[in-house]
Amino acid sequence: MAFVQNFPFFCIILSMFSAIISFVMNGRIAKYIHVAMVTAVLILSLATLSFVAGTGESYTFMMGHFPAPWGNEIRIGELEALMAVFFSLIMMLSVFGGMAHIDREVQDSKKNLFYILLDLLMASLLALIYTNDLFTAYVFIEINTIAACGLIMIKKQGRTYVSALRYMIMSLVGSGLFLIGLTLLYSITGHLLMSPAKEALDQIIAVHSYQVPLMVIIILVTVGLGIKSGLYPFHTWIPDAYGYTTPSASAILSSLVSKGYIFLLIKIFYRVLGFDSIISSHMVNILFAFGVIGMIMGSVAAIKERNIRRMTAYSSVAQIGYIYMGLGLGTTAGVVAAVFHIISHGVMKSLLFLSISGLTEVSDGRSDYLSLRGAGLRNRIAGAAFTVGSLSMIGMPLLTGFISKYLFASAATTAGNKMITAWVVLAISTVLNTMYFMRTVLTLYRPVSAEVHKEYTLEKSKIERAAIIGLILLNIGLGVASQPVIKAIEAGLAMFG
Amino acid sequence: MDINNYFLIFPVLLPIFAGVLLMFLKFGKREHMQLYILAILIVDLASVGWIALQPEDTLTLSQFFIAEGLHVFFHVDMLSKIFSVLTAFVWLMVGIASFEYMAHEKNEQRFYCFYLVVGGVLSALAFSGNLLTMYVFYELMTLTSMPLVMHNLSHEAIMAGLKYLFYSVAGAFMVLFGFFLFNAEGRVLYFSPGGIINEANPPGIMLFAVFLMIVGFGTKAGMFPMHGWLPTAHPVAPAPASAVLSGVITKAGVLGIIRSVYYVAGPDMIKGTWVQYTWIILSILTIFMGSMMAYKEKVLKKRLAYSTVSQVSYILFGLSVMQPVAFVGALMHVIFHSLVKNTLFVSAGAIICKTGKTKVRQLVGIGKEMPVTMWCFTLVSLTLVGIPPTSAFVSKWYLISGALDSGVPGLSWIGPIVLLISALLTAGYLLTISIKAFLPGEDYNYAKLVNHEPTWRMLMPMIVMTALAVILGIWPAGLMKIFADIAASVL
Amino acid sequence: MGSFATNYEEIAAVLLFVIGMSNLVFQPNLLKKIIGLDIMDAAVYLFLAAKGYIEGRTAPIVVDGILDASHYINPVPAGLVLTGIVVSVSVSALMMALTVCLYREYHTLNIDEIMMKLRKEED
Amino acid sequence: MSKKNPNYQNSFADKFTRWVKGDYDPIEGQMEMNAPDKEVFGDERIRYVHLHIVKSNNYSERMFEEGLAKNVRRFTGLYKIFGVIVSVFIACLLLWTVSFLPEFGDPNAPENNEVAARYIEQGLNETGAVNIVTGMILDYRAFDTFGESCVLFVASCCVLILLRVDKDEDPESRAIEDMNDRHYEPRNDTILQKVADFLVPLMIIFGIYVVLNGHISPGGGFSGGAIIGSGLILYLTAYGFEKTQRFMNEKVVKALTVGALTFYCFAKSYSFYTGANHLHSIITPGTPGNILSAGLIVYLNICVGIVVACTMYSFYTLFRKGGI
Repeated sequence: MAFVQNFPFFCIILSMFSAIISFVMNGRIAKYIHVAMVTAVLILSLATLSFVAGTGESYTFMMGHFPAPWGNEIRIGELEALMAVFFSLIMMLSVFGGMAHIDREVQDSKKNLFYILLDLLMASLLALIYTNDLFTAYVFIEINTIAACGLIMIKKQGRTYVSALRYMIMSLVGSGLFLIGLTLLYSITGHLLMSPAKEALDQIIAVHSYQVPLMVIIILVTVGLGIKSGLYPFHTWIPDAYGYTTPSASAILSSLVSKGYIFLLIKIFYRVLGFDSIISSHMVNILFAFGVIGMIMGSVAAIKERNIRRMTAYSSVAQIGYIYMGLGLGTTAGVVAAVFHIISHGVMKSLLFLSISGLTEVSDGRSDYLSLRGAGLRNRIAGAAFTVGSLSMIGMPLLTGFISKYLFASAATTAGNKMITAWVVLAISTVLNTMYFMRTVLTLYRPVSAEVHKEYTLEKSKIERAAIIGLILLNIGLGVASQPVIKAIEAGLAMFG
Repeated sequence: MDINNYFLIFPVLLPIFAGVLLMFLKFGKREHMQLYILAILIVDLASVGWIALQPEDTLTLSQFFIAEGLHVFFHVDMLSKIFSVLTAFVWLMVGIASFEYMAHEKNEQRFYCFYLVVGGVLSALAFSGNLLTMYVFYELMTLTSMPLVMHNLSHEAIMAGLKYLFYSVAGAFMVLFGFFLFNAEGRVLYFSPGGIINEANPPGIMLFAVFLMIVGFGTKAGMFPMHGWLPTAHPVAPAPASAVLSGVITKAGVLGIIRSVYYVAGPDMIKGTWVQYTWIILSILTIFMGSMMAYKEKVLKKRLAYSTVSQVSYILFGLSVMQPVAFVGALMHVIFHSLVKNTLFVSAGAIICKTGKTKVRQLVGIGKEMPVTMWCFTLVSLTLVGIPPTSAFVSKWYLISGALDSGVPGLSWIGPIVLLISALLTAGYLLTISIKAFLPGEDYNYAKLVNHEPTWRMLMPMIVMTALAVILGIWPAGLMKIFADIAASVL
Repeated sequence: MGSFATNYEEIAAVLLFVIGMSNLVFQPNLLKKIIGLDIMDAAVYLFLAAKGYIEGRTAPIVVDGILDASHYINPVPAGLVLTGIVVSVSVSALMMALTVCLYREYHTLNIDEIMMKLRKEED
Repeated sequence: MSKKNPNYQNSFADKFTRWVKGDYDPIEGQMEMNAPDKEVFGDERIRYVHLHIVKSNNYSERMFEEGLAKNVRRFTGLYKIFGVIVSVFIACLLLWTVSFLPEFGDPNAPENNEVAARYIEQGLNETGAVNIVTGMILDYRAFDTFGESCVLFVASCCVLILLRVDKDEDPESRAIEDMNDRHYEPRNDTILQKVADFLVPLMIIFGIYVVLNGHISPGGGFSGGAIIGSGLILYLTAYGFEKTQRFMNEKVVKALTVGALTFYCFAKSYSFYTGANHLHSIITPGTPGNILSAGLIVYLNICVGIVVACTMYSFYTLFRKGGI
């Protein structure tokens, strides 16, 4: 067993250990520990990715002395490694991009707790990516939920308490459904690890026994994870949760937390339930319908919204609709598009949230259109970042949003009767995106005379600017050279099967 | 793959980088910035000219893949040479003329950086060798030319810019639909003369795809259902912006239609189908409606905008009848109309920035105040109306004769009639201005006559373009030979 | 429909689960929400325990060295329950803390009133 | 001529002609940017914001409140019906499912498969734990258990964020906390103190017993830790904070938690690493039945017990006075 194959395990343990050790540190040291941890995780995941891409096949890693059906396991394939790289990268950039705000908005005595939450979030995301065991997935879903709730209410205002509470309620319902579905699955297969459970399920499907429980399990697991990731009818917590916390937290929440659940759902589809049974149970059509409705309704809500942060939050409702639409197409190309959109939406949305914080702080803290006039002229780099993010959202060529839209549309060409629907909805939602994002960009560049907002302090935090520029470059890079990423996604999905 | 092929992207990247650089540069004096821009534009024109002088079909650049199936592919053929040279030339001319005009506007530096970027994107559009590359740069052109429209960020300007943006995005998505419908049929859309599909009685879905592409590109060309942005965008945009908008950017839509119909779908596929008939009917409608609107319009620039709507539809009509002679006429009208309309807009800009008059009725006696400008105006108006032996006469002659023996039932007769009517209307709405301008009548008091003539920097481009329009009309043989070759290759 | 009559533990667990979940979602009172959450989790544990039980066998603790699978019940559900209990404890503690903070902020436990006050303070 | 009639303006014909002319189009209405046509600056802008955003007009506020209340009432009415429907639906779905599940107590149900069999048959030899459940959760499936103690840890972090009152917060809330504390803290309640004198040692000793025998008899780290924690809470209730904080203050809690978790982390990483790489592990099951047997399990139980006890105690103190 090559030493590189230990790296994913090292990543998980490292992030957990840094969380534990930060409990007795003060905020500054906790920050350094977190930064070092994320950097190490990034490097290790890159090494893992190159290793797995080199060997071209996935492998499982025993957590303990006992093999598959008895002991815990994690499974490493190319897609998992890619996701780990991407998650750690976005985590790093988001934390850098909001560093000054964290220092300002989080009490000094609670900074180390904030970074503990971030560390545990990283650990749970990695575990959700890598796990090969359904009950481990449940435990780390809970860690993820609680840490995300902590991130939401870190500012300690009434608003954030309420949004954290609503978030908790929705995601507790989601995890309850997921857990009961897990229990049913265990009671008909007798396995908790993914691969043996899949074998048992294949036998069950072969002999056509337990058809009703299987269908209900599919429904429960999908709905549970859908609720937790903010699929359309269950999206009500999203705008509050993303809209009022500190920028790094909203960037991480919108671009990582919900995506972790979606990735877990994809993994369960492929590795446990089997994509064919998902298709035969018509779950894909339901996902497709909800995704399509979400795309439209999210954009409509965003158009009605006058607060820029809530508007961006609503647009992530629409984007999650995109992802589920891609899943619902029921083809491999659709899943590839969905996974790529997970990545590109993470890149775009973290950029948007970080730049919004830079824009509001030069318009005396208000985030409504009237106050945001000319903010792009007052804080040039944030304005440029928001513009790039919006153009990418609209799907302007040479930016990453265009690639994912293109992938969705070309995946729809092979989706039979869903083709026309997918295209029409893509077009409509693109025009709607254009409406509200362009409107905002123009508002940002509306000139206002000097006597308004003459008293603002432009944060000259170098590290934030560096992170924002890095995200912009990431947008452009993914838009220009997305070939290797797509190849890696396809290879990883092939490894799933 | 020799080095010349990489030289192909030089005229694309140079203006784009120069424009982006201009965003960050600080110039002590305005003249320095103008020199910088002038140098860039001249180098751009020179490089495009060098490319145009290379032999046919030698320059190809196919290294770049954005993603799976997203192949950025540049290929130069005769059509792209013509469009790129036209673009670069007009860009240089209007750029020179705009120096004086923009001196009266705020943030001219921002204007010029977007101006340069759009120039580069347009030459990329001309060089693009497959539909996807074309779509990519078409979108880029829309988004980069929007700041030109709403340069002075007043409420109306922003509304106009948004309207322009939405119309163009909707059109671009129609094009993308057509593209994907072709993909669903399993076609790879690399341009080849005469079309890559080009089969008689194709499946209806592909006809629908072609129709979507026509309407989508027709948005930029101001074809009837999607023409709404033109009259809104032109009056609020600064004069140089509206000049290039109606002079060149509408022609980008025409180029798109030529590419998608004659180089992708193939004329044989469309000839005699409902697509062709609808297209002809739409273009005829646009011609007539545009001239009527222009005739009724009171604001000068809006009148010019409506005239653009109708004149560009001449071109679309010539393309839609699928007949070599008409095709030649259409291409010639592209050149002529571009020159003429740029001159008209530049002179209108001169009038606006010198006297501040925008309404038509204010222009009484303006000919006495700025004679050279108005002489150019009058000459190009005559040209556009099509008085023999001027240029538009030649193109319209070709259009009409081509339409007549195209043999499209019914429409082959209605079209020419509408063309003639619209020519009369053109005379009505353009020449009246000149007449009023030069013969103000007795009650005009010559006492308070002041000379508002702009300086040579604004006059020189006008004169050059006017002379070119007239000369090309008198000796069109060289151009015509080239166009005839293209027509022979595609039809 | 064979095992509907015999699976009364599972039936009770399912009913409790639904009761708890509807309390968690639809109760306006925060404390009752938390109670519903606990009921929901307890129902899942009851379900697991019922899954683990096997007729006429003893708890999985080795007595006088009998190492025969036919002598003990299934230990896996018991372990899952042990793990799950701690999760639910932490979650309900967190919800309690949120409730306390909200009460300090708005002096009410009714989520609707809290939302009303919130909308008023943001408009 | 239809222009005669007075409401020709934005009649359909007018709209159509204006659309054809291009100076009207349907989506333009959507493009308003929530901003007045003319710029408003300075005091004027302040007033604008005041009118349009603050909305501090008394009458309008009252109306707003009433309307909101009506909305909420109507909404809750619908919400109740909706809730009942959804719950009934889920209940029927799950009951329908249950009726298809294997029978209760069926020895050859799918879940009683080789996995459970091996846990029972090999568990004693492989882990050395007489209590098979403990052996399973702390050796076979130890990763879950580690994650679960991390759940406890992150929950306590969140509660700390929410409830701990800090020096850098405003003093009056601090004062309020102390006042509440004095108000709720029973000073020198004799009965309570006597009972506590009697009970607390018993509880703590029993908790330690349960922790230490986690792998031999029923029990384990979590139950024992909970017992110890409740003992501490009883002591605190009886004797107040001054006495308790002599041996159980924030430093101690933090040190214990971090120490326990760190040991847990390192021990488990060692066994995971050796197990995954098929290296020889120095941890031996030992002789089953002894206290010091079953390899790491007893130490892990101790760690878990410490963590749980500290967490329970700190939950109590945080809820009570906002500080450990």
